[in-house]
This record gives sequence, C-alpha cells and structure tokens, in this order.
Amino acid sequence: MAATKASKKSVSVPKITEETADITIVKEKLKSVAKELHEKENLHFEHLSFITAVDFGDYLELIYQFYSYKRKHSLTLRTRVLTKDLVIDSLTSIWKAADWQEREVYDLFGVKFKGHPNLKRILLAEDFPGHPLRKDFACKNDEEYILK
Amino acid sequence: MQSWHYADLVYMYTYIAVGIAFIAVALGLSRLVAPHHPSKVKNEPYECGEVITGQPWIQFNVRYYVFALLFLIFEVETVFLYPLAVAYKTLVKTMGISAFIEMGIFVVVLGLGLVYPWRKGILKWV
Amino acid sequence: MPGAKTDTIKLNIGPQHPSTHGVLYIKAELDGEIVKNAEPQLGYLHRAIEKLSENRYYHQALPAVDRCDYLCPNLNELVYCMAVEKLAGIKVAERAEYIRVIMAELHRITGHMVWAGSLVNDLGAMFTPLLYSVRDREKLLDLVEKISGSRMFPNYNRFGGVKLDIPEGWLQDVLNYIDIQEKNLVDFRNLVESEIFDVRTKGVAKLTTKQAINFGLTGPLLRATGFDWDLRRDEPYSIYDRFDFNVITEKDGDLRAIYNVRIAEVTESFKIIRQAVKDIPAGPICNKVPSPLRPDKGDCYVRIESSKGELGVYLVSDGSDKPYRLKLRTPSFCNLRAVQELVKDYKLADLIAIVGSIDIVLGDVDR
Amino acid sequence: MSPLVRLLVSLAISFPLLLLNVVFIIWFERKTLADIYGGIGPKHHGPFGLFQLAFDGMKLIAKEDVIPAKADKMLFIIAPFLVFVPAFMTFAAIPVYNNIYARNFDIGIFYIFGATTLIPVGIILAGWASFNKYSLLGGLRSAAQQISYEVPLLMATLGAVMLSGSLSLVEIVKAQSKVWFIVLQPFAFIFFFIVMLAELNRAPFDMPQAESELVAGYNVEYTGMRFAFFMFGEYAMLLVMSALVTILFLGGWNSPIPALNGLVPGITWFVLKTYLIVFIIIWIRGTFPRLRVDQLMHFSWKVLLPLNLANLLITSAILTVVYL
Repeated sequence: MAATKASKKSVSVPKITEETADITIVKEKLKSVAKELHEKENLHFEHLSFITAVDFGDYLELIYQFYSYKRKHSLTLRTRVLTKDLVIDSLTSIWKAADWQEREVYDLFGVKFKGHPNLKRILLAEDFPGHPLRKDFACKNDEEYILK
Repeated sequence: MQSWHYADLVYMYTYIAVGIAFIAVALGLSRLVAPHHPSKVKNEPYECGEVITGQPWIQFNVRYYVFALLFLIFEVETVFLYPLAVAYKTLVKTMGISAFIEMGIFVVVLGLGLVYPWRKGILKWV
Repeated sequence: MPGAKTDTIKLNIGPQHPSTHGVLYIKAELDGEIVKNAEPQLGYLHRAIEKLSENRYYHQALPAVDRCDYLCPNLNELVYCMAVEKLAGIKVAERAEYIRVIMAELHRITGHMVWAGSLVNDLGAMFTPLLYSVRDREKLLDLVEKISGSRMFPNYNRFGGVKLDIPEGWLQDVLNYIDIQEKNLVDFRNLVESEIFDVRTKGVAKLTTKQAINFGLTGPLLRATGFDWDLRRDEPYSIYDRFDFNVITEKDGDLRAIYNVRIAEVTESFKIIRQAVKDIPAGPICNKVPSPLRPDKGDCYVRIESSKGELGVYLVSDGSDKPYRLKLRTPSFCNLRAVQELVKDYKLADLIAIVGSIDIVLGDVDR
Repeated sequence: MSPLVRLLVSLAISFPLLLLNVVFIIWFERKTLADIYGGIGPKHHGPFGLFQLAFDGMKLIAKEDVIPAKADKMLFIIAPFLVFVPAFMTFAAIPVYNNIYARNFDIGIFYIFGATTLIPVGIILAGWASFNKYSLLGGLRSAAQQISYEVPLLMATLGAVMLSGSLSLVEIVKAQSKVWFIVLQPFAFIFFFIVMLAELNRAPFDMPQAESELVAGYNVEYTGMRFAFFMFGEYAMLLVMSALVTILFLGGWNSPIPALNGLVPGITWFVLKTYLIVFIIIWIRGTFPRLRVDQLMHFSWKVLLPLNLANLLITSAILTVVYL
C-alpha cells in the first residue's frame, strides 16, 4: 500500500522536486502545510482537485489531491484521522472548492471538519443513520432506513 | 345620451353575461363529471414537491408597483391624446399650424413626464 | 424605496421543477425578483455508485460508473478503465485506443450540444433548440447502438481495450454523422444566437480566472475565463497527443463566453474524430487481461477532460478482486458549488440560466 | 331586423365562431410549433389531429377541480372570469367585413382596450389568490409588465386614429381602402406588434408564465376547467389582437391589390391576414428565448415609449403639411 510506505517518511514541510509527489503529514499540521502549498511561489497549488477518505478500520486516511496550473505539478497529500477522533481542520478558507468536498467526506465518512462554515450532510438525508462509505456500514441499515 | 348609446351598452352587457354564463355552465358541467377527493397533500400549494417554508403573502417589494403608478399617469394622459388625434384633420384645416403646435406641446409634456422618472432612477429595476 | 419594509421569499426551486435538469433542489431566497441567496441541495439521485463498486468485481463496476454522467457515459467508462489499467499495469490495444477516442469525442459533441440546447431552453425558448440537439443526439445513439448494442449506456470499454470490434461501415457512418452535425451546428447557431440571447447571456455571472480556480471549476467554465487549460493537450492521456486540435478560450467568463467555448469545442471534436478515423490501425481490439483481475496494492488518480471538466477516478486496491475504494471526482459536483456564489444579486431568471450554464447532470452530481 | 333579433343573431354567430377559432388556433399552434422543432404534433384524433382539442376539452372537464386549502377562494374563483370574459367582450367590436360585425361601436378601439385592461387584473388576482410563491411572482410580473406595455400600445394605435380620424374600427378599415396604414405608419406597426406580444404574454415576453422559472406562473394552482379558461382567454385574446392588427394596419378586409377587390369575398382576406399574424406570433414563440424582467421594463419605458412619442410627433407634423 502506497499509503503505508509513505507514512514512514512523516514529512511536515514537503519538498517537491519531481512532477508529482505523494506525501503524508500528521493531521495537526494540515492547515499550515496547506497554506504553504497554496501560497509558496514554487509550490503554487491553486487547484484542489478533490478530497476523499479511505477507511482502514481503526483509522481513516484523508486524501487531498492538488494541482498547480502554473508549475504543472501535482501532489497527493495524505493524512490520517483515528476512527475514535474524527476531527480535522477545514481547508475552506483557502480553497472554496474544499467546501462541498469536505461536506461529502463528512456525509459519507463522518469526518468532522473544524472551521467549516456549513458542515451538513450533502448527499444523504439529514436523519440518515451512519456513514455509508465506512467499511463497517452494513448495507442492511439502508433497507431499514428505507422501510422506516 | 342618444338611443344607440344604450344599444352599445346592451351589447356590452349581453356579451359579458354570455361570457360569464359560459364559464358557469362549463364549471357546473365539470362539477358533475369530475371526481372530487380533496386531501391534505393535494390541497397544499405547489412548491416543487418540497416542504413549504414561509408564506407567499408578504410585504412585497414596492418596485413592481412603481410601474403601476407610472402607468396610471401615462394612461390618463394618453387617453386625452385620443380626442385630439380623432379631430386632428379638422383641427389642422380650421386652425392651421397651431394644431400641430398644440399636439407638440402635449407630446413634449408627456415626454417630460417620462424624462423625470427616468432621471430620478425610478425606471431602473433594482 | 427607502423606508418601505419588504420581506424576502424563501422559494424552493426543484426537485420537481421544469428546468433544474433532473432533480436538483435549490433553496433560494428572493427579494422580489432578485436572488439574495441560493443553496443547492443534492442527493435526490444518489445511487451510491461508490459504495456499490466496493462490493463488486472490477469489471462489474463498469455499468454502475456508466450511469454517472448519463449524457456522455462513455467518458466515465474511459476514465474508470484507465484507472484500473494504470493500477493493474494493463496495456491497451492500439486499435482500441482509437475507438475510445472516437467514442469519447462523439459523446463530448452530444454533451455540448444538449447542454447548449437546454441552456436556451432555460433562457425561456420553446423546445426548438433543445429538440434540434436531441434530434442530432438520436443519430449518435444509433451509432453507439451499432457498435455496442446499447443506446444510452454503452458499457463498451473494457480493461485493455473495448468490447467489440467496429461493425462494417461504422466509420463511414461516423463521418456522415459528423457532416450532418456540422451542417446542423450552423443551423443551430443561426437559430440560437439572436439579440435576445445576447442580452440574456452577456455579462451574466462574470467570473475571473482566479475565482474560477479557487472554486475548483474546470473544463469549459475555466476556459471561458481566459485560462488556457485542457487536459487533453496539457496532460495527454490515451492517444490525444497524436491529434491536432486547438484549445478554445474566451476572456469574458460570462454565460456567452461559456457558450462560445463549448460550441467551438464541438468543431474541434469534429477535427479529432476525422483524424482518428483516418489513422485508425488494424489489429486486436482488446488485450488479454488476467481473470479475476487482482491489481497490486496501491492507489492511483486518473483524470480526463470530460465535456464538463476534470473527470477523475481515484482508485484504491487492497490486492483483492474488488476495488477497495473508488472515488469519482465528477465535474458537475465540483462546478455546481460555484452556483451559490455566482447567483447572488442576479435575477431569478439568471439563476436558472446560471445553473443551466454550469452543465450539471444530476447523475454526475449525486453519483 | 329588429334590434333584439340582431343581438341574438350576432351572439349566435360570434360565440361559436370564437370557440371554433380558438380551438383551431390551439391546434394550429401545436402543429406549427411541431413543424418548427421537428416534431409531429397532434395526429391521432381526426384528420391531422384536428379533433385533439375536443378530447383535451373532455379531459379537462373530467379533471378534478382543486382549490388549495389556504387560497383565497373568492378571488381564486373570480380570476378566470376576469381573463375570459373581457376576451369574449372584445369580440363584439371586431368587424369582419363592411357590414358584418356584432356592433360597430363608435369608440371601438377604446372599447377593446378598456376590456383588455381587465385581463391583468384577473392575472394578478389569480397569482395572489393561489397562495403560491410562483403564482405570486407571476402575478406581480404581470402587473408590472402588462401595465408597462399598455401605454405604448395606446400610443402605437394613435397613428392609425389620426390618419382615419375615427375610433370606429369599421371607419378605420374604410380609410385604408386605398393605402394600408402599414405603409403610412410602418414604425407604429412594428411597435404595435411588439407591444401586442407583451400584452398577450407571448414569447419572448411571456414573463408571467415563464415555464423555465416560474413553472407556469400565475396559473400554477389551477386545474381542470378553471385552467382551461385561462388558456381559452389567452388564445381568444391572441385572436382578437391579431384581428386588431389586421384592422389597424393591414387594411382589414381590403384585398392586397385594389384590382382584386370583389374577386374574393373580403372576409377571406380578413381571415387570411389574421391568421398570418397568428402564424408570425407562433413562429416567434418557436424561435426566441425569453427576455429578463428588468430588460422587459427597460424596453418598454426607455425604448418603446420615447420612440412612440417621436413617431407621434413626426406623424402629426407630416399630417399638418399634407392637410394644410
């Protein structure tokens, strides 16, 4: 798994030399790293392609895909949140594109984004039980909800 | 009033009465034929199938009515133009150029009436 | 009028509304005709494609992905197949690459044309422009049916190639179709580009490049702001580097610019298809793929330029025969976010037009 | 003929005539639009689907009549009357030929405009009474729009009145026996035509209905026969206005070339011209997108009205020179 390999590096401020890069950071640093990614002239990641999460049992890996139109390089930024403590900083203040992406992750995985202006479910109904893209979400919950 | 004026009115009212009667008959027929099963959901106003928030009868923005006021002014003035227009031929023949001048005054006054709200910015839809 | 107290109306636009392109629901707040706030509410067409795919074999996810953007399904298939191929290290047959490009561009044409038709519909025209483009789409669906057996959802791409070889005379049919479409495009433009269309679209929902990038807008919306970017040229996938075509940009960033970009792109697609039809080589249409398919552990992100913008697939494999996680980065979803900010202080009629201009397909938004 | 018999005969003729024409226009519109956008249109009932409307009517009669629970019932019921009855009223004043008319009002134009001014009232009532936000917006738009276009409408007619020196529609047509007013008043004709579209709520000015924005505008909540009467009133007005254009500018029953006078009955010319106008209106609907509400207002007050005033001045100047 690329994620597990990368996690050993534990980089906080990335150095990007190649065309693409793949780094993993601790979640506390996310906001400051993101700011730097966005603002530093040699990084200049102005395009946030998507935010998503992958469920690995006791932790969720959050994936941020960036691209720089100016420098023509892309970056996959990974960070982890423990399933017990699903809170992470929101990036909406830097990229407006992050707004709905974060809401989607919140909706489908239950990750709470600190500082998000409007953190509500986006695809599912407000009273939907559980977060369906988590691996422990059994599909029969769904049926019960529909029957209800 | 001359007798044919009354005839005009008779025609007008008959046509109105027939129009109303036609609708009444058609609605009555429909009442006989059509089903009638009111339900709570059916009698809700349509709003794209979502739960309604707030109500439509509110203090509405005044900008729609500004035009109504303007209309009133212009309509009344325009109505006065009609007799002038009908009699224009005879007026020109009897009064000569002054008929045109009178017409011009009328139109210019109307024009000023338009320029005023225009400059005031009332014609702008904000 | 100063001093007059007025209330705002909270209006639900959608999901059962004639011009929300399906089941989009916009919570709008109106002050008279002016939109003070508009918030799209999604999910009425959520079919959990991502979750479904996790419980299916790799190839079984294909039909599900097909149903994402139902106007140009082939592009969804293409990007999903590319992701699996990248993860599993599968080579694509040369002939299949050409067929894929032809199919993709055909769908791009119809995507753009149906968009343009429905935009004019949203602006209040009778069905004429929309039906003009739907009429042309009908011919395209015939072509798709001929090659794949299915009209709407071809399910035609396979890992390593495509499902079936080209039937006899199909390439000629494609060329004929393009000729007809090219003529009809002139007709369409004559019909649509009237004075009223101009006043309705020029200067509406102006965007700067900086804003557009920050919103995460891609595709024609971004190009309409004057930003020269097209994944087909700048990050060539499949065999797009072999074709000669222009990337269209406009500088205004308003509805009219978006319209111009898309219509011009249709012409570029004609060019690409003509070249592809000319150069298409003989040979096998699909490489051998191990069955069941078990890509190595790992993940990848693949993106292509769909008719709406950057369409991406993020795929994680845990080494089993099912995808561990499939994330679809759909352009409709990302672009629709901008509506919220764009419509402020425009009229209600503009709101409908702006939503229409974004080119949303609700299947693509909700997945 | 005693006056009473005459009244009854005119009613007996004009009422079915209106019904038939409206039904025909609706069929004609659907067929024409279908031709424009490459469809087929009604085709199953009768030759060329001509009886489609009869079946539609049956369906509408048999449809449930729903009045929203919170609606203002009184106004809700009155509104369709206010749309249909004026349209029918105006029919009394339309002369089809020299001596074929229900009544030759000597203020015929006033009579027609007076009656049509009631229609926006019906629309506003319908919009307000429905207790629906869409219909409210539609009604308010109608208030602003139809009212704004009323003034240019009257102004555009003034030219014809000045030329003929009469408000009677028969007299106006008679004044055109040599030259049609479209030749003498080309601009007034254009203005009148545009304004007429707005008065009729037809594309590209169909703001109060605006399917793509307001779903159906003021008549969202109406079902069955009540809805039918809105439609009916609308198409009756379409007919009346087309006839009015014919009378005011296209020479009514006068044949296009004076030499042809008397060859064909004058009514034929009248009907042909009216339906030509109807066709053009439908054609425009099939082609153009809708204007926005503010653009609509600007167009009326800032373009049409000044141009109309200018046209009026120029006309009177020329007339002065001619008459002197």
